[in-house]
Amino acid sequence: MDWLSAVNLDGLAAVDFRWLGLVLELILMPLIAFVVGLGLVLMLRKIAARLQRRVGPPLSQPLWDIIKLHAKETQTSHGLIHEIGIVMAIGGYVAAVTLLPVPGMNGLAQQGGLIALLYMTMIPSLGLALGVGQCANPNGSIGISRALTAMLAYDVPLVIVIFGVAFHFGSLNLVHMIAAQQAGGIASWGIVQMPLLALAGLFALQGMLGKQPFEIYVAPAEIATGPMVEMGGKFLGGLFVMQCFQLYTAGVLYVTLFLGGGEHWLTFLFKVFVVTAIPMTIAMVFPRYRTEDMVRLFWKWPTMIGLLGIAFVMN
Amino acid sequence: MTLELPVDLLFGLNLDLNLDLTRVMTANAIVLPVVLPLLAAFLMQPLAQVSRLLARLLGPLVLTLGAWIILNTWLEVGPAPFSVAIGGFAAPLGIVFYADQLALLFALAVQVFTLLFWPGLGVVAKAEAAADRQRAPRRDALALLLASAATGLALSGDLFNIFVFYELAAVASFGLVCADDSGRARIATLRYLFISAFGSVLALVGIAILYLQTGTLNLAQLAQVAPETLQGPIGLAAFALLLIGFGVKAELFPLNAWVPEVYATAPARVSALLAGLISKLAILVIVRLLILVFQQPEASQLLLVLGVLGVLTGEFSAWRAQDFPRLLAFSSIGQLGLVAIAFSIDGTTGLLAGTAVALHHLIVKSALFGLANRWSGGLDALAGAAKGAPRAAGLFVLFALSLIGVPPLWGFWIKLLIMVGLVQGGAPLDLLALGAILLATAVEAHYLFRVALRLYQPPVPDRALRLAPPARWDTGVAYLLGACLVVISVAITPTTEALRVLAQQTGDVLLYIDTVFPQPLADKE
Amino acid sequence: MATSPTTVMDQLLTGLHLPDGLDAFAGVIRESLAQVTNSASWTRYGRQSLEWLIGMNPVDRLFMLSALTLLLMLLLGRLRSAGVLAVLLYGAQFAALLSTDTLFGAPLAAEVRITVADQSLHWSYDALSWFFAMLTIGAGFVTAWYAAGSWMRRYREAGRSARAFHVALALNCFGMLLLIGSADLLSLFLGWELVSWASFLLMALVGGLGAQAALKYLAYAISGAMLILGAIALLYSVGGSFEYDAVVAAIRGMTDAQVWTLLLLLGGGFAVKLALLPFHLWQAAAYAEAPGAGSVFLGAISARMGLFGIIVFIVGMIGVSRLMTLEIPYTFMSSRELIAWIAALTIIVPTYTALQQHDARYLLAWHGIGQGGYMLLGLMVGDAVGSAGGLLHCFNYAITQAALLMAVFAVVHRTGTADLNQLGGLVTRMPLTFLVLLFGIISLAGLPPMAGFVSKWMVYRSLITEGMPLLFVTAVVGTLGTILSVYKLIHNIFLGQLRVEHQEVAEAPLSMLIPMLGLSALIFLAGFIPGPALSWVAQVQGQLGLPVVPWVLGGIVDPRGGLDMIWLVGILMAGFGVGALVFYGFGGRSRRVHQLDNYAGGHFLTADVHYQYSDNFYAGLMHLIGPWYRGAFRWLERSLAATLDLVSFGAEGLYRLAQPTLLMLAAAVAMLAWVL
Amino acid sequence: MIPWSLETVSYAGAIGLVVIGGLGLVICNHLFRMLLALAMAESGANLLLVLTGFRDGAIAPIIGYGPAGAPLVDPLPQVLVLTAIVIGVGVQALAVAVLVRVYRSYGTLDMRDLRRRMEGEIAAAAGIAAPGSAQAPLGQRPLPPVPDYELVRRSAPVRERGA
Repeated sequence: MDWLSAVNLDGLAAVDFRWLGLVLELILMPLIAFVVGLGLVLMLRKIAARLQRRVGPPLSQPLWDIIKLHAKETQTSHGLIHEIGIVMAIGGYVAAVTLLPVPGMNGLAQQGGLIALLYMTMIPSLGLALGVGQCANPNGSIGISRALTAMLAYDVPLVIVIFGVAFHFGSLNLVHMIAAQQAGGIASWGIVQMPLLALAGLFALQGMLGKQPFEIYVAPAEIATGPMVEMGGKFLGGLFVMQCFQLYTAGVLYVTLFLGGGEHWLTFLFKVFVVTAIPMTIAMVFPRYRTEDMVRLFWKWPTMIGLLGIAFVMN
Repeated sequence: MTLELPVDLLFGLNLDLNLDLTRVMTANAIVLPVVLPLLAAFLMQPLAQVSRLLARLLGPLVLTLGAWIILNTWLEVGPAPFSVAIGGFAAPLGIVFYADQLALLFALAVQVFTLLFWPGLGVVAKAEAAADRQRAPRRDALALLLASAATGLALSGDLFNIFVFYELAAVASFGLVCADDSGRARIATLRYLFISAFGSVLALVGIAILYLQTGTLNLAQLAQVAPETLQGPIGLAAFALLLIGFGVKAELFPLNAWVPEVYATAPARVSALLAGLISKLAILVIVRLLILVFQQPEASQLLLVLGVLGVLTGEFSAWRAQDFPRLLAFSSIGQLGLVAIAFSIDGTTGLLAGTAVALHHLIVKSALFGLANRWSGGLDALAGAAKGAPRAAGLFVLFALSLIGVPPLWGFWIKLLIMVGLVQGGAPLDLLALGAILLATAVEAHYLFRVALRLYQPPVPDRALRLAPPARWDTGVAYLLGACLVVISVAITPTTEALRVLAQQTGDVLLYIDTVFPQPLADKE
Repeated sequence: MATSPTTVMDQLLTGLHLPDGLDAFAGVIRESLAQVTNSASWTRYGRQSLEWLIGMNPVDRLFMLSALTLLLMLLLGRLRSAGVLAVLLYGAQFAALLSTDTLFGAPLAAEVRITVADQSLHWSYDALSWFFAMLTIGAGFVTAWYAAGSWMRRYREAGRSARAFHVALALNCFGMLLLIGSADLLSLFLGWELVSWASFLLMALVGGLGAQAALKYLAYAISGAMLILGAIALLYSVGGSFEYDAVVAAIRGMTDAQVWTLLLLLGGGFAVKLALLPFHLWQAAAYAEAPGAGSVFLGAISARMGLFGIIVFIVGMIGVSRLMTLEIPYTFMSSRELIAWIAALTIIVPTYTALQQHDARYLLAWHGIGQGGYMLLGLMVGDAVGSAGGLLHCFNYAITQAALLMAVFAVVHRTGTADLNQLGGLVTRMPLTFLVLLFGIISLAGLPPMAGFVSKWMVYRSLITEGMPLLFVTAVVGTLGTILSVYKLIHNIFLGQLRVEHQEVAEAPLSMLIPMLGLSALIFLAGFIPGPALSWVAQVQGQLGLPVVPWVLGGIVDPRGGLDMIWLVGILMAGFGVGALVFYGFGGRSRRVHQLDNYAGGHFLTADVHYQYSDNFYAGLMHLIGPWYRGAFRWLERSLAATLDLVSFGAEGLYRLAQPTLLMLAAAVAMLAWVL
Repeated sequence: MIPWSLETVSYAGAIGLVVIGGLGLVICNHLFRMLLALAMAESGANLLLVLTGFRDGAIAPIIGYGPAGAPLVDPLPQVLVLTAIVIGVGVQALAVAVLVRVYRSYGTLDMRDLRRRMEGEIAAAAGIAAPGSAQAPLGQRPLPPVPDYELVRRSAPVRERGA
């Protein structure tokens, strides 16, 4: 065929020597993300507990939760799509975390980029939605309808932030962004250069995680009226795993965009935990938002702040 | 062998023909298609007393003969124009017939189309009521009269003669419209008559002004003296009055209030003749005047404005029409507006485009009225008509496509010609006309295909089509004309070339003068 | 005797310059006719005509095959095997297209040309034509296949004419091939009208609402065609010729005002077909109400002809750089931004209209309108990646929309309804159809790893690098709306509760499944390895004079952030592997339960309870944005129609005057006053 | 004798007749009055036509009438006007004939009334509802029905597998 002869093989050749390292990354990064994610979950639960004057769970509680759910005897499946949905939910985030550059491992991140990452994070939502839909429970479907509406809400400021950042750094490549920030010290960090966008990004992050006060679509407290209504056993366990990856993704993404990424693992993890902890702490004291109110909020303040931020970036 | 034919006709048309039958092929025979139908028209009543069959056959025979004579003359004499002085009196004193290709083409069209839409043809005799049988000779006589007058309009080279033929055609058409004795047709006829007669009065005033200014009514002589005598506003006023007079039959905008009423009440074939044929001949007269006598740009502008108004009002009104004949009537107004616009374009382009669009409309609209004979109800009643008559419905679609101007049909090339002509004109008025044509085309497509879709809809049970008697003949004629259209669309290049030659000949004023006065007029004076 | 009809034909066809090969063919025919009694000559005749077919100009061959398809469908369309024949013929057309080699080779002019009144109509194929012809014939091919079996049987049994359908489809293909091969303004208009009327035919085939929608389409289409005709007249008046060379020269010499006029005329005309705002109202109903397979064809490719026109004239001849210099008075916008914003609004408004639809066909048709906006937006950005994304989206969208509509009509074929409130749970009954729809919606929403992601990524990417934040946000918000509404689509049809009346529904018939599955595979492949499609797009860009996208097999190489879909899909698949490992590798075995074994707040569910959340699916969102649906465009349309009605009423009133001579006298007075 | 006065007055009178006739056509509603107005306008036109041949002090152009060499009026307009008069009379006679029959059928000669009746008859013949009964507004149906050919035939076996 003609097009075969015209195919440019340079791109492949460049990758050729590093494929082994990349495969290693592919295996290592989800593992690291999972462990860090477990830590983040633990931290959030601790914070919430302390704010509510409780002791909070022990160190290994998040892991035990997952193991317990997987080990349950009653595993109710509503069909193949129900299961595939969970697989997609986990898989999408696994793919997303491998696209995030961490200290020492950024080969795979070179292949992706900011937009690819953004859309990767939508795949778990779709997977979850499919899985819940298959359950034939209207409560679940209503939850999905709310979740997708919420996605519409927080993605607007998020894409504004993404535009601003990508335009500021002149690249979609996360590795380039980190390199640019680290080269100039703290003064060149995204949060210093683009404080408004960083603020909007924080909002978006909060919505994206589905944590207080925007957790109504997940409805963890009243499980019967949310998307989780038919999720039991390892279906829920899978979602717990997903949550670990989700927190990790959100934290690392924010660190990468605004806090100069990780010079080495210590500062990197510190930044990630701080980024995740601070908004969580603040948000915990707010009452819960209804979905419509959430949409209204996100389309108003973070969007405005974000647009203002873009205006400064593009001046 | 010599045949003496002293014909003393009613309206001051004194003919004393010395016909040498051995020379019947020559140019002089061209008067026969005018004279013979006239003669036959007057013979009709007495003949019907003798033999009804003969009377029925007389009209078609005469028209066939006329068509043959014209065709023969055309082939024998060739492309060059020629003129015939009636009764041997040379112009400018006598009456002349001027036959160039345009005139011959339309004279031929008159014979052919009158034959195709002959009132008595293809009507099942049994279905014909006794009263109808009584009326048949009268109706045939009127149709022959119409044919004769229309042929005369095409050929005549004298303004007053044209006026007489025009009036003759008017009278014949009045009679034909109310030939089938319905009350509504009579009312429509009366209204038509008032418009037409008042138009004639104005035309007569125009003729008087012309005569006052120039002292002649011979077109060739007028063409010679027009540049000196008819330049001012007086000349334009004469043209305006003549335009109003002849514009009545040409369905130009403010003079066409009769059109929807008459076509909705008259028999479909009469509508076909009036809309297809007579309107074209009236336009032909206006064009002759425009070329030969009134060469001021203002005159063309006048025609252009009327054309634009006609296109817009006609197509918009058709959009609201609720019955098929009236839809066709309004559409016909719009199309004639297009003809007027085309003829108002300068030079050969305009004549070419005008002739083409006139011929196109002649073919298409006549055929559509032929179909209306079958579908003469309201548009709603047409639902499902395609089931009973799939081919007729297909023909309707074909004609509609060509009217709209969809390539590769003939209608498209014509519209393109007009548009190119208008763009090359480039004046604001031209561009306005262009916009009007485009707008009107969009409207036209909408209403025509609203009808087409209705034809192909499943029939509505309680509004089933009240079937008219199966009009085989009319459908056959529509087939024939549809085939014509397709052939022309395929052979578009030769057709356009032929029409271009024709248009060049028509636009040549000197040729006209030289043909009518073989020696320069200066010698005579 | 024998020569006279020939000479007549020769005279008739003097304008038609036939290619040299055709004379040879005529000779063959004559010879064969002479030897028709000799049966041995038949094989020779067949061989010779085959030789002639192989030897002729490739573009002519393509046209001839397309015309042959039309002819054969006209003659044989009634036969049961006509569908199979059609598939073969479209396949032959595809082969003929590949043999033209105008994508990587030089442009090739057809030898067929028609001369009318000194104007020559001719055709020529280049990379752009190849690209669109590939889409057209491909769409025709899969549509014909889809319609060939069970679908057509049902269609026939309802008393519809199979021949009319086949002819309409073939005519559409033929018209499009002529249009995209046009090499001058006249052949362009010829093709344009042919396409318009052919799609009208396809829409109006079934009557009823389809016919109403078709009539509305016609009103829009003819208005658009008239705008184009006006533009052609303008170009002719400036350039004095209908040839493209002269047109290009003419445009170069035009004043800004003239270019603006041209832009409005051409843009308006093509926008109607592409269904850009505010000319979009006709499309959804017209496409959705067409007979199933026809809807697939129309949805996949028909509207792209408008984009083709915009590419040829506005992108190719006027050029984006010229557009940037055309300022709109009293604003900061240039005409390029104006068009880009129209494209962006075309993304947003129809997509969110789709969100409100309750009929799967309408939902997809509205999305079809919205997706057109992405293509135009990419082209208007005008850099290498953006324009490539716009062009690539034509391809990706075509396969996506075809697959989606096929899946929906397969459901309609089996269940008899496309009403999203009457379906549900079909995934257990029609799993393959579900798969096709799933692939389709992922691609339509622009999520990895399907084809739609690549082209949309490119458009976003160019919007970022060119610094167009608001357009970017608009485009992404459109995508989000797409995700919302396609989830509703798949949820309401395939997920949730299976209704009692659909318990026995079977999988779609094989004749419909094969093209569906083939397209799904193509959707995935085009996402996994976008290289081939990008190579076509790069050729098109080169030919149009646009910057060429730096493509590789897996996507795009760019120092400022490229895209390598092979890696991305690999990572995603690895992620799914990990997910499957986590889910299936650990813990207890899951047990399938009946769909009614479900949490219902303490109630017992029975089969007669409708326990499906489908109506007003995004109630919360609609609570918020519902009031924004004001139907402003419908209002605009209706007020235009009302204005037209009023004007017509006035015009008709002139013919309804009681005094017949009043206007006449008035005209006489007016004329004399003007004259004197 | 003032030469312009006679001619001018005559011309003005002729044109005035045409104008009066035209106005009469427009103003009158009675068909017979309209006919009279038409006749008046025609007389005006004829008068105008014959006036074009007028020459001051000339005599009738008859051979052997009057002194030889005396100026003759132009004979052509006189011929023409004869023709025009004949045509006019013919048209008017036809009009009267139709008018009488219209009166017999409808019992009125009022133009507006007759026009209304004509419209009514045309509409009735074509089966159109009287104007004014507006077409039903285009209702927004919630869902367009699926066309019949897409519908499942209940009689057919459902689990068919088509190739």
